[in-house]
Formats: sequence, C-alpha cells, structure tokens
Amino acid sequence: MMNMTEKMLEQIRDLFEKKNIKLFIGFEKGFEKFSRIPAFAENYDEAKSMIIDEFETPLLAKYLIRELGEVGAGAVEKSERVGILTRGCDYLSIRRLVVDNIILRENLVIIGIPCNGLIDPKKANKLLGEEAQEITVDEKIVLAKGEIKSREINKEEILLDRCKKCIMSKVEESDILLEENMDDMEVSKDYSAVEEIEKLTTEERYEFWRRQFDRCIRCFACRDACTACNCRKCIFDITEPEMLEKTVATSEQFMFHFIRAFHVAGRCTACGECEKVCPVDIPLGLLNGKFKKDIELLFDVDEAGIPAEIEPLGEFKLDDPVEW
Amino acid sequence: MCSSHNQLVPKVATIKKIAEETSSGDVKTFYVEFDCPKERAEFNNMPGQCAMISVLGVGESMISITSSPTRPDPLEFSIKKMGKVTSALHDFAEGQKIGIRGPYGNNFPADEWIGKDLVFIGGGIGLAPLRSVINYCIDKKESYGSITIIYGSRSPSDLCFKEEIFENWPSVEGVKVHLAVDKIEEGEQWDKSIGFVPQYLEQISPSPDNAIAITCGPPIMIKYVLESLEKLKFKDEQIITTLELKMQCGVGYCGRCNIGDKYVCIDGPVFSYKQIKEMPQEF
Amino acid sequence: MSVEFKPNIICFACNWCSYTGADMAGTSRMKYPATIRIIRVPCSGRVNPTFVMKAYQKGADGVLIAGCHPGDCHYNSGNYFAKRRFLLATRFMTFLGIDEKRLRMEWISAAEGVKFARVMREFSETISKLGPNLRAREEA
Amino acid sequence: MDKLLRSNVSRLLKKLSEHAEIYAPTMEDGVCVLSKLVNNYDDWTLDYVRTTNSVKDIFFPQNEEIMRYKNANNDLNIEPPKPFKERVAFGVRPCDAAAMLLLDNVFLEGEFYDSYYKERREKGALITIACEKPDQYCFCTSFHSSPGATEGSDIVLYPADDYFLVVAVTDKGKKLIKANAEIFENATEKSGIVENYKSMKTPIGNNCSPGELNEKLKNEFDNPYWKKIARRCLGCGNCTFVCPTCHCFAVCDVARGCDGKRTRTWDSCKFQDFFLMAGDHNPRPTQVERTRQRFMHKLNYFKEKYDKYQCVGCGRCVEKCPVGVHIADVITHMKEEL
Repeated sequence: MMNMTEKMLEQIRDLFEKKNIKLFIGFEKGFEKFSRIPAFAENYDEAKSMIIDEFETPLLAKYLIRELGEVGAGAVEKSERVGILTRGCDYLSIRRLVVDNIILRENLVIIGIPCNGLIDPKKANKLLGEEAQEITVDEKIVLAKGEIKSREINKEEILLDRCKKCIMSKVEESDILLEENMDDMEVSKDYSAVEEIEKLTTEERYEFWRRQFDRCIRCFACRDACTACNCRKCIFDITEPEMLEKTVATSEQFMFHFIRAFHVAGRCTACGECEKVCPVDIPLGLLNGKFKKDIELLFDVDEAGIPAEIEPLGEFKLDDPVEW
Repeated sequence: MCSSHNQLVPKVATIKKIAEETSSGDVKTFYVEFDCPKERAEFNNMPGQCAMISVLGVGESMISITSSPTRPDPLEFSIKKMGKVTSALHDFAEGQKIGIRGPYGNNFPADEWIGKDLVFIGGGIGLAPLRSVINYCIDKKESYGSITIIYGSRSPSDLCFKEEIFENWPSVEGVKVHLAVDKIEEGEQWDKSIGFVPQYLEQISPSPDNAIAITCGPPIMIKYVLESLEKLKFKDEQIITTLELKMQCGVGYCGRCNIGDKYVCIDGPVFSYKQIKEMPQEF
Repeated sequence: MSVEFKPNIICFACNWCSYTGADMAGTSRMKYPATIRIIRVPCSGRVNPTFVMKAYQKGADGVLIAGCHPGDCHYNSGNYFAKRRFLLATRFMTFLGIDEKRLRMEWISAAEGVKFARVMREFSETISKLGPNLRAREEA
Repeated sequence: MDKLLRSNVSRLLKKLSEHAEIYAPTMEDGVCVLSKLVNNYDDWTLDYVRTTNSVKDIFFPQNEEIMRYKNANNDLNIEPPKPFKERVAFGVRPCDAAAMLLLDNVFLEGEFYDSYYKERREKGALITIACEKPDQYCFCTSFHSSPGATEGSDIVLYPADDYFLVVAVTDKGKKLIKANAEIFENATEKSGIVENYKSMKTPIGNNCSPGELNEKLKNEFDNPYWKKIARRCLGCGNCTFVCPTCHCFAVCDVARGCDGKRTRTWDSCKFQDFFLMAGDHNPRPTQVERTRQRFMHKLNYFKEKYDKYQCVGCGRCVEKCPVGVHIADVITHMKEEL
C-alpha cells in the first residue's frame, strides 16, 4: 500500500503543478494509531502527510458540498477544480451529488483507488484482546500485534460493517486510476437482516424500533454524514412549520427517523455511513435497506443504490402494483 | 397564584395597555402588571435590566424593561416585531396574560455617573433600553450635569416615544434632545436634522470632559457611533453600550449568550467599550 | 366502565375528485361515520408520507388517502406518484411496527358518492376493530 | 473497609430500589447504556469501558419538563413539575463522577441556581466503579483524575477478584452503606488495590494535560488551526451530546390547545441555528466559529470562570466523532505550537 501512497502523491503534485486544482481532499493519520481522518491540502506541501491504506476511513464526498456546492449561486467558478481521493462508495456519493445538481462533474478531479474492503481496528482489538500496536495487512490475512499477544486474523472477520454490504468496489468515472482493480469484490445482495425484522410480528417490530429509537440522542450525525442529505435547508432545521420538535419523546423519535429514512428513499447509495457514525449504534442501515429492497422488488429496479438520472420516486409506471 | 421560587418558571402578569409607537405598527409598548403584588415587590428592576417574557405555547424572549424604577407601575416593555415570540406578542390584546421572570442582567451604572454630563445616543428601537435610564436620570436630575439625547431613526414615523422626545424631555431644564432621521418621504413634515446618527453625533460634538456616552441601537450603528466617539476623544471607559445575543434561560447556563468567560444574560447586557474590546470579537 | 371506542380518522381528499365525491355523498344524503375528518389537498400527490406520521403522532387512529382514479388526475400524474410513494410508505410503516391496516389509499371520483360513503364506513369499521393507535403517538 | 461480593450487587440494587430509582449500565442491542432498572436488577453489566450515555443523563436529562400551563378563558395557571424521586446511579466511571462536579459549578454556583438540577443532585447518589481497563480513548489522567479517583462519587467500588472493595467518600455514601449493612462484608485484607487503581495510567496518559493552556489560548482566537479542524467537522452534535460536561440547552414550548408544557432539551453549539437570533443575525455563522467556541469554552472560558477545565478525559467525544476531531489532539497541538 505504501506504493499506492507514493503514486497518489505523485499525481497530486502533478495536479497542483499544472494548477489544475485549488484543493485536494484525501486522508491522513489521526490522533490514534489507526484512525484515518479527512485531510485538506491547498498545495502539494500540505498534501505530503496524506496516505492510502486499508484502515477505516470516513466518506469524503460530503465535503464537496461545502467546498464546491452553491454552483448555482455562482459562488464557485467553473474553472475551479477540486481533487478528491475516491473509492467505490465515495464514487457513488459523488455521483449522487452530481445527479442532484449540487456539484458539477467538471469541477472535480477524481483519483480512483481500488478497494477490497477496509478493516475496522476496533474489531481487531477485540479479537486480539488488547490494543493492537501494529497491524499489517497481507492480502486476506491480517497480522495484529499487541504488547503481549499477536494474532493472525482473517481479513473477512475484521472487515468494516459497511464494507460487507458494499455494492460498488470500482470507481467507474475516475480521471486518474491509481491501479487497476485487483480483483472485483463480490457484490452480493444481502437483505437477510431486513428480512429478520420483517419476520417479527408487528408488536415485536414496534418494540424493537422503540427501543432503538429511544436511545437516539438526536445529534443529527446520520444526516450530516449522508451525501443524499444535501438539501440547502434541512427540514429539521426549519422551525416554521416545525415538523420535528426539539423535544426528544418517543413519538418525535419515530417522526425523525421516518422523515430521515424517507427523504433518502430511492436516493440512498447504501454506503452505510449513517450507521457507522451513529454514536448509539441504531441500525439505520435496516431502514435504508428496507426501502432499497422494496424499491427493487416493487418497481423493477436492478440496483437502487446506484444513482440514476431519474430516481425511483421521481417516476412511475402505469402498471405499478396495487396493494390496497 | 403566588408560588415557586424556581428560576425558569415565569410569573403570571396581565397586559393592561398596549400603545403603538410607530405608524408602521412594528413597535408596540406593553404596559404590564403582575397578578400577584408580592411578585411585583420582589421584582426589583434597575435601569437597563431585562426580563424574560413568555408567550405560553410559543416561547420566551429576553426583552429590556423600558420603564424606570423611579416610575414603578406598570412595567413597560417596548417591543419590535422580529421573531416568533415578538410576533405572537404583537397579536395580543389588552387584558391577556403573559409570563414574566426576571429581572436579569446588570444595569446601567447610573449611580457611578453622579456629577457627570451624560450623552445618550440611540437609534431606532435602541432607545427602548436607554429610555429607562434616561427617565431615571431625569428623575434624579439634581445629581447629574447636562443630559444630551441624540436619537435617530429611519424616518419620522419610525421614531419611538414621540411624547417624550418631542415634549417631556426637552421641557426639563438641562436636557437637550437632538433628533435626526435617515431620510424623509416627499411631503413629510420634518423640521429637525436629516442624516445618520454617527455623523450627526460628530456634528453636535459633545465634549468628552467629565462626560459619559451611552449608546444603543442596531449593531451597525453602534459600530460607527463608537468610531465617532473615539474621534471626539471619548475614552473607552467613558463609553457604555449594550450587547445582544440569543438567550434561552437568562440565568447563565443555557450557553447561548456566551462570549469569552462572560454570559451576556448575567454579566451583561451593559458593557463598557473597554470591556468589549477585551472580549473575543464574535457578536 | 367500558366506553365505546370512537376512532379518529384523517382523510386526505384530493380537491378535484374525492373531495367532490364527499360532497356528492353529502348532497345525496348518504350516511357515513362522523369519525372521519377530511383534509382537502390539491392532489393526492400533495400528501407527504410525513403527514401520515404526523397524524398518527397527534392522535389519529387511521389515515385514508383518497385521490382520482389512475388516468383521471387533474394534474395528469399526481396520483401515480402518490401511489408509488404510499406503496413504499405503507410497507415502511409496517416495518416500523405500525399496523398496515391503519393506512389506506382509495381512488374515488367526483361521481362516486356511494363509493365514498362505503369506503368511509368500511374503513371506520376496520379501525374500530383495531382499537386506538398508541404507536408513535405523543404522550399527553 | 467494607467489601461487596459481586454476587451481592443485584441484591443491593433491589434493596435500594425500595426508595429510589436505580440506574445501572446494561447491555442493549450490543450497546452499553446507563439505563433505569425496573425489576431487572440482574441486568447490570461490568463489560464496558464507558457507557454510551454519561451520568449527566440522570441529573440533567436530555429532555425535561420545566412546567405545565393551562390557559383556558384567559385564566393562566402555571404549574412547576412534581417533586423528583430519589435516585442512585450505579456503575458510574470516575471520570463521569468528576464531570458532575463541573456541572455543579454551572448549575449550582452563582446568583441563580437551577432548582431541577439541585433537587435531583440532592436526591441522588453516585456509586462509582473504578476502571479496570481504560482503553485507547481514555485520558482522565491528563485532567488530574485517574481510573481510581474518588472526586464526585459518594461510594467508589474497586474491583478485585470476585468482590469490590468499598470506599465511602461522602457522608451520603457512608449512610447508604450503613443502611444496607447486611449486604456488605468486612474486608480484612490490607492490600494496595486502591492505590494501584489510583496510580494506573491510561493509554494516552497525561501527555495532553492542558496545564496553563488557557492563558495561551487567550491570544489564539484567530489561529488558523481552528479553520483546519473545522473544515473536517461535519457539524453534528454528537460530541456535545455524549459529553458529560456540556450543559447547553434549548427551551421549547409545546402547545395543545389551551394547555401546554415547556420543556428543556439539550442543544449543541455545533448546530447551525444554535446562535441564530431573530432577524437572522448569526454571531457564529460557520463551523469555524462554532468549533472554536466548543474548544475555547472547554479549555479557556470555563477555566477563566470556574478555574477548572471543562473536560474530564472520558474519551466519549473522541470515540464517537466520525471524522476524528480529537480534543487531546487540540490540546497537544496548541501546547506544541504556542
């Protein structure tokens, strides 16, 4: 992976020197050993700390709204370009923003990197039984070393949750591809978790969600991390009319999660970021997954996670099913 | 019902009278009396202090008390229609009930100004908080030197407290009232000055010797008034102004009106220019 | 002491067909239960699923969305969009544990006063059997 | 010194529940939350480093009713809430207990005290369990605390083999032990267990102890570093809501016809509309100002006002932040730079 970092830096230097871009968004090391955090570089020197490896990273596409949004308002020049490091999930999110007319594709320089799934250091720590000091990834085997123990772990076991549900491992529209994809990751449509819930009785389902939602602290991290949540003014921030009161009662929690999930229905790219950022681990992926499953089933869509020019709820067919 | 020493629970009060201040109707003065006399007795307001006014079911707003403690009853609040609460309040009729808690915040240190000349500079609805201290000082006129009041608004119809600025105040000995409006419409009657308050202030050019300047108005006006006062050689300690931030509790823990280690609701709203310069500049 | 349960039902009726259908039912002196409150909307496509949740939250026991028959929409296609939306919404609400029988969608034209009265009777009966909805409803 | 067998904890909780509401760490869908126990006194767990919600929840809940009102026929009646019940929080961590002392400063000191908080505090007891295994997010030792600290607790339990060594810190704690004497046993061992806990180091250690940082930060209002971290910040309120010391709230009115109630709900300086005033003036319009406000408040303003830093090193905000905004990072960076 070191190799890839060098390749990336070379490309970044190229981009800055040709004065193509005003900003590059990538990753750098965070405070903790294995945390990888978003990094913003306005010149090549600032980009030198950037790395590519296989540890869990946040999605970068959301930052494009702040850096490149308001295209319509004329705040961003057409010639201004931003470079961004992109994996499959990021690519779908970027496409989401482009399709939604939040940003323009020509303002972007996409550096695509292949991805075989990221690993979650927390899971490694758990399996190791102590805090790992060193984690090396070799194809499918991960070697985790702690102060006392060391252990070989199958990469599958410590894969990030959202990577297990990956629907796109390639970057199709990259301007620069750092490496051809090693081997295509298997993309499986797995709705088993959703089906588990569907099997419950109405009573049980309500209890399940009540318990989950009651834990919600309404920090709005799920909204703020989501690229499909790209309204200029979010309905939750509007006080007149107040669709959602600030009060955190059970019914308000249902309102909140209903609205959030419905607003991304048919637009969700299944990146799983909302679930990942949730501080109280509410399985938001189940809510989004339910919509995705139903859309594919009812409206004959192959893969609802890939942003289409016209989204499923923005069109109709004369022979849509009737269920009343 | 007299009860509860709970700071966040308002006391019930009745609107006795509502007076329109401007012809556009966006400023009204509410004359308010507590339902329980004991609560009124406990409400020891000083000039410049504020109170939390509740429109039950809508919300609460921090409003400055316009009446001077030297003229205790009824309490007066001059309120411009701005947000949710103030708009709801403007729909109220005489006799309806509201909630009040307070008084909160510090006050104009009028007792420290004894023997000095006072220059009050107000703009628009900014005269409302000044009015309490102006009346306070006028009622104790023997303790103070000359009083100069410079007041401006957008147009003649936007001037508040017309009775006082045109009749009551100028008739007191040693009080001078200077009025200015930004512009007049064709055909409007106006024999006073036309222009912005800061320029007008420089034109009048009050002497900084043994004087205190007190200013309140829209932020942009305050900014230029402060510059003008510096030009007139007023020292920072001689300039008193007010800050305004969003508040929800009024008692120093909801965290909204925090600037540096100060909370505007308990350490303010009255600050000297010296204090303001020492604060982080975000208001 | 058991008091007979009287449901609160909200009906979002499209201005052009179903609301007129309700008028029709009224002028023809047809009877339907008084448990139904009609909210007139420009089109069934105007009904945001959030309105349904809001209705449940504020105490509705059942929600009925009535629009023009497919093909008859005053705005050409509003009811088709509504149909898609509520196909998903009903399934989703069920997923959250709210009984699917509490939400219903019907096509009622301006001439169908009889149908309007019948649907209202039926729906009111269904909801009466289901009992009050306490799910996702706000506490007093 | 007393000891409490682990097998006796449920008995203790059940006994205490006769007079008080019991809150203890429980596993809920794989998440450890401090939740109210009702008839499930065996559900407490020790399998956590920190609970997802802090003990702040119990004394300053996310949502609470300030009052109710009735306004029929223009006859306005305002009712404050009913008295609260006694409450015992079991299994609090020392950092959280220390955080309560910071909230005490805010809500109980000064001209006005908060009667809701005060009543809850007076009727509440904190039974702390010392940390056996701090994780990579812990840095309490940077704030003069330790995995075995007693500040803020009424009773501290130090885990040993199959029992806890019991140290009563306050009179309230002593009374609580006395009233339930039959559940506790005499501990004869004189071991260094307690000292071990007190001298234990957290992985981050005290490298990020702020020291006199507040003095330095006074001049760093325009430091470009704020812009740097704010660029990363998504603007969710995660960090402030999980923080045991953050105390900002919003007051909301809920009207139902003539009746209604007024509630207060946590609010966050990270939200766009937090500082927004009527008339659309926003003194802190972008994430830069709001991020700066959060850190400046914790590391400078609070220290100026109460002579303490508003952080206890519990590590929640850093564990939960989706984009790695790390207060220890801020402290170390600022210390190095200045």
